[in-house]
Amino acid sequence: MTAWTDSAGGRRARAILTSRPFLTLAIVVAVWIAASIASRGFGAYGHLRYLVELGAVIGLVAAGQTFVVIAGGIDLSVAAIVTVSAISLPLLSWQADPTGLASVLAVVALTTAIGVVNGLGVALLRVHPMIMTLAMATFLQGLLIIIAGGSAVTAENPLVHWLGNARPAGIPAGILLWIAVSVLVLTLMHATPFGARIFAMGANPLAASLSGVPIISTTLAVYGISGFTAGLAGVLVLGMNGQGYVGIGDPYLLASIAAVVLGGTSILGGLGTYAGTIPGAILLVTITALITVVNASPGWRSILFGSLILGLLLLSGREQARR
Amino acid sequence: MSIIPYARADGALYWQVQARRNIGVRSLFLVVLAFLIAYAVLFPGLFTVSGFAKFTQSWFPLALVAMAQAILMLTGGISLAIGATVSLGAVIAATTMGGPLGIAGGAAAVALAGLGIGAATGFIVVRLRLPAIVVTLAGSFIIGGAALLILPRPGGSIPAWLSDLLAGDTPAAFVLLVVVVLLWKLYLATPLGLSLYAAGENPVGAYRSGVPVDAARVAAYAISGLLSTGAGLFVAAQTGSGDPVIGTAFTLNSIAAAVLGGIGFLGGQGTMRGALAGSLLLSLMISVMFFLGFTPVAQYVAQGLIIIGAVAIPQFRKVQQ
Amino acid sequence: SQADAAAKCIKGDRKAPYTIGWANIYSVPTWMKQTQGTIEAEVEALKKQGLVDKLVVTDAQGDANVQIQQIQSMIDSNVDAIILIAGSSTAPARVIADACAKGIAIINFDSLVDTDQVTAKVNTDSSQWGDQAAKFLIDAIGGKGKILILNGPAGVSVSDDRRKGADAELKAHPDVKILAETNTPYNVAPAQEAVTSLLFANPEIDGILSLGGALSAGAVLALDKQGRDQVPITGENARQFLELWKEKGLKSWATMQPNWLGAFATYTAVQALEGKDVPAFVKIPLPVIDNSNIDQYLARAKDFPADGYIYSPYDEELFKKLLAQK
Amino acid sequence: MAPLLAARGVSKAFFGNPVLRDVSIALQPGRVHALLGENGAGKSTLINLLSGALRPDSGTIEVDGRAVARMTPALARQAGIAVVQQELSLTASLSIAENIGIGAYPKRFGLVDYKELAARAKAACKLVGLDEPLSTPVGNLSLGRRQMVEIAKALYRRPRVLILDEPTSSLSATETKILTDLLGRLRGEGVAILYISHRLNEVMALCQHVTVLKDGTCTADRSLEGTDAAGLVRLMVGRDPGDLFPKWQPSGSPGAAISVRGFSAGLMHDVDLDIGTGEVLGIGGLVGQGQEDLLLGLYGAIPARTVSATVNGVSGLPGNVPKANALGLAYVPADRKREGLHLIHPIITNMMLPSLARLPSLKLRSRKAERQKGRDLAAQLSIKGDLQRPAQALSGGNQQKVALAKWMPHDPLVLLLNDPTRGVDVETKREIYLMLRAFAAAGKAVVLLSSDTPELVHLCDRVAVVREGRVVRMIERAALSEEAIVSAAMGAERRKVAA
Ligand SMILES: Nc1ncnc2c1ncn2[C@@H]1O[C@H](COP(=O)(O)OP(=O)(O)OP(=O)(O)O)[C@@H](O)[C@H]1O
Ligand SMILES: Nc1ncnc2c1ncn2[C@@H]1O[C@H](COP(=O)(O)OP(=O)(O)OP(=O)(O)O)[C@@H](O)[C@H]1O
Ligand SMILES: [Mg+2]
Ligand SMILES: [Mg+2]
Repeated sequence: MTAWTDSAGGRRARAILTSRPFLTLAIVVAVWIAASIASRGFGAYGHLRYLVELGAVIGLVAAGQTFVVIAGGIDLSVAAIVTVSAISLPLLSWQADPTGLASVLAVVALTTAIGVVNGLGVALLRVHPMIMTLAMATFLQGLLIIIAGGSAVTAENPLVHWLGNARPAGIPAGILLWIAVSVLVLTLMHATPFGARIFAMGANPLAASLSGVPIISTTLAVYGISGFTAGLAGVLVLGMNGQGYVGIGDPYLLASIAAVVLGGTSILGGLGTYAGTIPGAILLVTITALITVVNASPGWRSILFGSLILGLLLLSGREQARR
Repeated sequence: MSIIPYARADGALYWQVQARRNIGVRSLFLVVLAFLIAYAVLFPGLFTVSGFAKFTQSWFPLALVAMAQAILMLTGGISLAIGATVSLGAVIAATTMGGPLGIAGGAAAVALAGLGIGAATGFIVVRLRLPAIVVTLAGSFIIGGAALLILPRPGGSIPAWLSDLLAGDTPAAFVLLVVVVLLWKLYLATPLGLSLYAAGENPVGAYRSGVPVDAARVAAYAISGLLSTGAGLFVAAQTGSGDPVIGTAFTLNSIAAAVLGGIGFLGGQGTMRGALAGSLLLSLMISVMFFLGFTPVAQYVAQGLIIIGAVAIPQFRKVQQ
Repeated sequence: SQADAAAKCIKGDRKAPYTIGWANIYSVPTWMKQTQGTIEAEVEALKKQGLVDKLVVTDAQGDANVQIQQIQSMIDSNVDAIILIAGSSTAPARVIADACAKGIAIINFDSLVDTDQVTAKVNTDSSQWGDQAAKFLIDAIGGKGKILILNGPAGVSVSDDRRKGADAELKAHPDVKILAETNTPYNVAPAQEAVTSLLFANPEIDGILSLGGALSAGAVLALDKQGRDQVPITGENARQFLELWKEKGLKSWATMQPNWLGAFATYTAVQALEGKDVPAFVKIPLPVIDNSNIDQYLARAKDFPADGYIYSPYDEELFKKLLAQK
Repeated sequence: MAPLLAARGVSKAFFGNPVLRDVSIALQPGRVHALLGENGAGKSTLINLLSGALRPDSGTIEVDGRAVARMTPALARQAGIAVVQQELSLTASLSIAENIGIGAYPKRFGLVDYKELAARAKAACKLVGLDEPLSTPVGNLSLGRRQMVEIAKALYRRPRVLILDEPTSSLSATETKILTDLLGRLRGEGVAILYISHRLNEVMALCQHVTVLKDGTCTADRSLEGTDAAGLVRLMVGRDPGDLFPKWQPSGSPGAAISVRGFSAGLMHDVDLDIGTGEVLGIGGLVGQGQEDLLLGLYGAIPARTVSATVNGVSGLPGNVPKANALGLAYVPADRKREGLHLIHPIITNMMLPSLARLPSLKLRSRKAERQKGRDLAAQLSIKGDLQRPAQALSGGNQQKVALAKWMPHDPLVLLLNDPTRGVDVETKREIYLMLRAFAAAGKAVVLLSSDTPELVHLCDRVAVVREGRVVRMIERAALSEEAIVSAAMGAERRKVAA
């Protein structure tokens, strides 16, 4: 009963300290400290900064994925959307646009539209999200055959280059972008009626619909957001690598799902927060980097990677019981 | 308790229940049938023994992994490690069967590995209450890593006569599939097997009714592992060798087949016959599109449309009714 | 006459114009797309000569099992020749043997299958690739120093062969210390990520042995972004890498898996069907790009996709010469 | 004689909140034992302890006078204890027979003996009047039928002890009759029965002994002889009860809230209906005749057609839920767990959802205002405890209150209610009734679909009786009686006319 009598502030502090996002963050910090002791260079500021920058790509993809998963779906087309974004940006370049902003907007509008089509399939055709987005990924592969290599022009987009390489005030632009998106996403998720509808839809779509949640438009919005953030991630990854290529998005499908779940969002929908996905994304790139510097055969490295994820999941990943 | 009268036994119940289960997948059956007919028209050689044999051989491993995925999804689980487990089964088969263990020993090793991995995964997911999707994602790296340790590059061998037996010009794969399906029906007729549905859909209620919920779920993972390494063994026989990454694509395909077949994600929804039909559709689609002369771009687009269509059309029919 | 044709699998019962099947493993990557371009061009040329009437293309979407099924469909539809990039070095062996038994000409190129039941295999020598790359690098760092090795994906024969090919040279130079090795897909992003982490873990690096694809571009970008001096590096003919090479003024060496292997395989298939004897293995000499001829390649860069490969020029004369070698 | 099943001094707390404190209960053979208490008093928790679904923190469970160290559901079954939960333990995709036998299948060579199962399940079904084919998936059944399957499932186990948790709350009058007869016979066979219900007349008719829980402690354990309904309520709430039903007063004001002609939706077809402002319109009839579709169709939750329609002055049906809400319609579903609530979400989130669904998507929320509103609503409907807890931690009755409360900030003009007092204790029922009358008196409309006929009689201005998808009779206040409703529902008059 003591919990009731605590001050509101104390209760709040305790709630934060025992929350999944905080736990995931604590694990990240612990892994960083342990790894820096083992390998001096790992803990260098530059390296940690690089890890966070890499985490930004996963984090962006996982932002949309978090929305979709909380809304009770899943988006298996994010990898293909990242690739489409990175590949088609050079195709959508205009001479008249010296900043490159117009092309970026055009590409992101395209990927958002792709997401909305996913939403249409899920909401109107009532195709299961996994099937709809898998089919969308297949469509996009066909699209890529047509557009890939279509442009002989390297991506010389100033904005994209800036995003991938600039460090205003010593902070990589990609991280700044991620911070901005995170603030927006967290606000949208937890401080707007739209966010409340998504949680309701994910926890119990029937009850949500009977409570007046507009299921169709909310679904469209959710998948649209996922297309949007995956498109942004594509732009960022294009900037970081200087060149898009087919397959550039591939690593981000499972990574985005893993980041979401490691961050404590329930894969069954209705519960979770992007605040957990953020450390989840950083955790994933951290583990990957850790594995890279370990000298072992590919088989052992793979085993080590899997075991680490499993171990960390044990620390943070209990599913809440339902029903 | 004499007031509870004892009605005359009615032997038809089992078959009535079985017939009921077709209802949800009828339209998928129709779609599959249409593709089968199209295939037979495009390729009359299907009706020769070897034509039929080859056709079932390409379907068989996908059918097995679809079952492996479906049984998990029925309990409310899922596995992203199916592909890696198939690979592991293949490399174990290819490294043991030609050696001192022999065919029987190799097959036993494959089966044990499948059961063991499945049971371990099941234990972790069920008893430690961790989300299956990430546990099996981690598992896919561990299992895939083990496959790489056993066979760092494609190689190994399967005795030629076994390859010819399983994947030659006889419909052995079809016979095997029938056997597997019969075994599944048998399992589903045991109390533990039938508990799958209850454990998946309403675990709390099932537990209160005295159902061994955890045991049913762990058993499902073990069986799933067995089916996956079994598929690996078959792939090894079909190809005459082992490849440590041969199974990768089976993970997503198994999910696609199961969901296409009407298996739901929340557990307890769907039937194995649906999952099998889903896998058959995926397999048929490839051949039919080939004979229709589709270019790769058209193949991708058509494949997406067929998958969506097979799921959406029944929905439309439902709405219209 | 055709009846006693020497080439394997050829029975001499097939008449021009031929139907050619291309069993591709995955048609989306740019390398594949470029390769398909050379095949289509070759088919056009052969059509004009009345030798080919149709090209059937399949895409296994990266799945070796699907590729087997598609080759089976090609057999079922009785194509005259199959040209093949294998999704696994072992898996398609049996279905290929079936095709061979049916008298279908089979030309396997790029990713090869461990079987002799094919009309011909066409490829560069992966082992030689590794060997030459190692030689260059060891030379470039003066026979001693600390290096990183970047490999393609694990469990795949090509990357394994290239790595093994480098072994002899590396063993012969005990002063060359291998700091770390990685296995990643042949792509820029994963290579850049891995190399960046390795750079922080290993402050001193003298050279990078990069064994193919776009791995080298990733490594160069990683060095550049971390403000480190570029070091000698090996690579492949990816346009991005060649451009970075020039831009950063690298001392480098690259070879290639020429995309015209596809055209050549098509040509070879038709030659075999026409009753010509073709060697069981056509070894394509590795074209070398180094600081002496890099400009020639870059001069043609605009004809190639930005994320593609700048391959060496080819013509029918070259093909004839290759087929004539024993 | 030793009781067949007993709890001795059991206590149970959830996350430090005590739910049961030192409670004892003894079930004797041949006796129907009532367990009464307000919503959240701990009744379900107690039966969960008795049946092994939960383990007590202290105290013991005894079977035949012997303490059982670790009771589990499987052990309980072996001891002949069967529990009827509220359609909670069924699996929708399995057939009736498979559901009935689950956890206790007859076996032959290790396989389920379907022949034997069919025989035994059929026998159990017959007892409860279930005549659907045994192979029917339970998912295809209505709530009431599912409840009957649940009862059949308990009987199948040939119990010595039968525990029923609110078995009648979703049953029709006929089904309730079948059940009460059945329990009488079982009692005659020496079965010990524990019966939980909020319907006191049922308890009076059926039970011999009563245990009353209040806030987790036992406040009475005595014979029912010589007690009347008012006495029971006194035992439960600790003071003299008011009348359950508020005194009816006319409140109808001229004007139509909803008016439809030729309305069809789901099972309902060709219905003409006027719902006046200021009235409580009852919807009666046997379960499953299409009443629910009438509500859902008006609410825009299922497709509906009309020849003409006016809803709160706007012509045409709303067509979808957000539009219906905008027109001032609100709907409280019958199945609160599946359709009404987000069980995993905090109570306050549940309460705020309809309001949030209405606000512009990107307007910033004020958590403070929401908390205030939540506290007000909780006070208004006496929902106790921390509003940040998930709704699934509430007892069934309190969940029902939340399902109703969430519409209040909306200030709806028309309340469409689908069996809103199911599983609700008498005191709360009374509060709800008062609320509904006050609501009507304020010039708004209430459509009350109810399986509880007395409720319809005492509360409504008019009752529309539905049979086979049509409104077969509109009974005005003056003619309103239980007999009138039942006979219209059964189609008695038509037969009379025909004869
Ligand atoms: N698993 C649980 N976790 C937390 N609290 C619980 C849990 N189960 C029950 N409670 C709480 O215990 C109290 C008693 O619940 P219980 O279900 O036993 O009440 P009840 O008497 O059956 O009520 P009703 O008449 O509404 O069915 C309630 O306040 C409920 O919120
Ligand atoms: N996961 C859970 N978390 C918290 N409480 C739970 C949970 N599951 C069940 N409960 C509690 O267990 C008790 C028994 O569940 P049950 O659904 O039988 O409730 P009930 O009070 O009988 O409701 P109803 O009257 O609708 O049947 C309820 O009080 C419910 O609050
Ligand atoms: Mg209760
Ligand atoms: Mg209750």
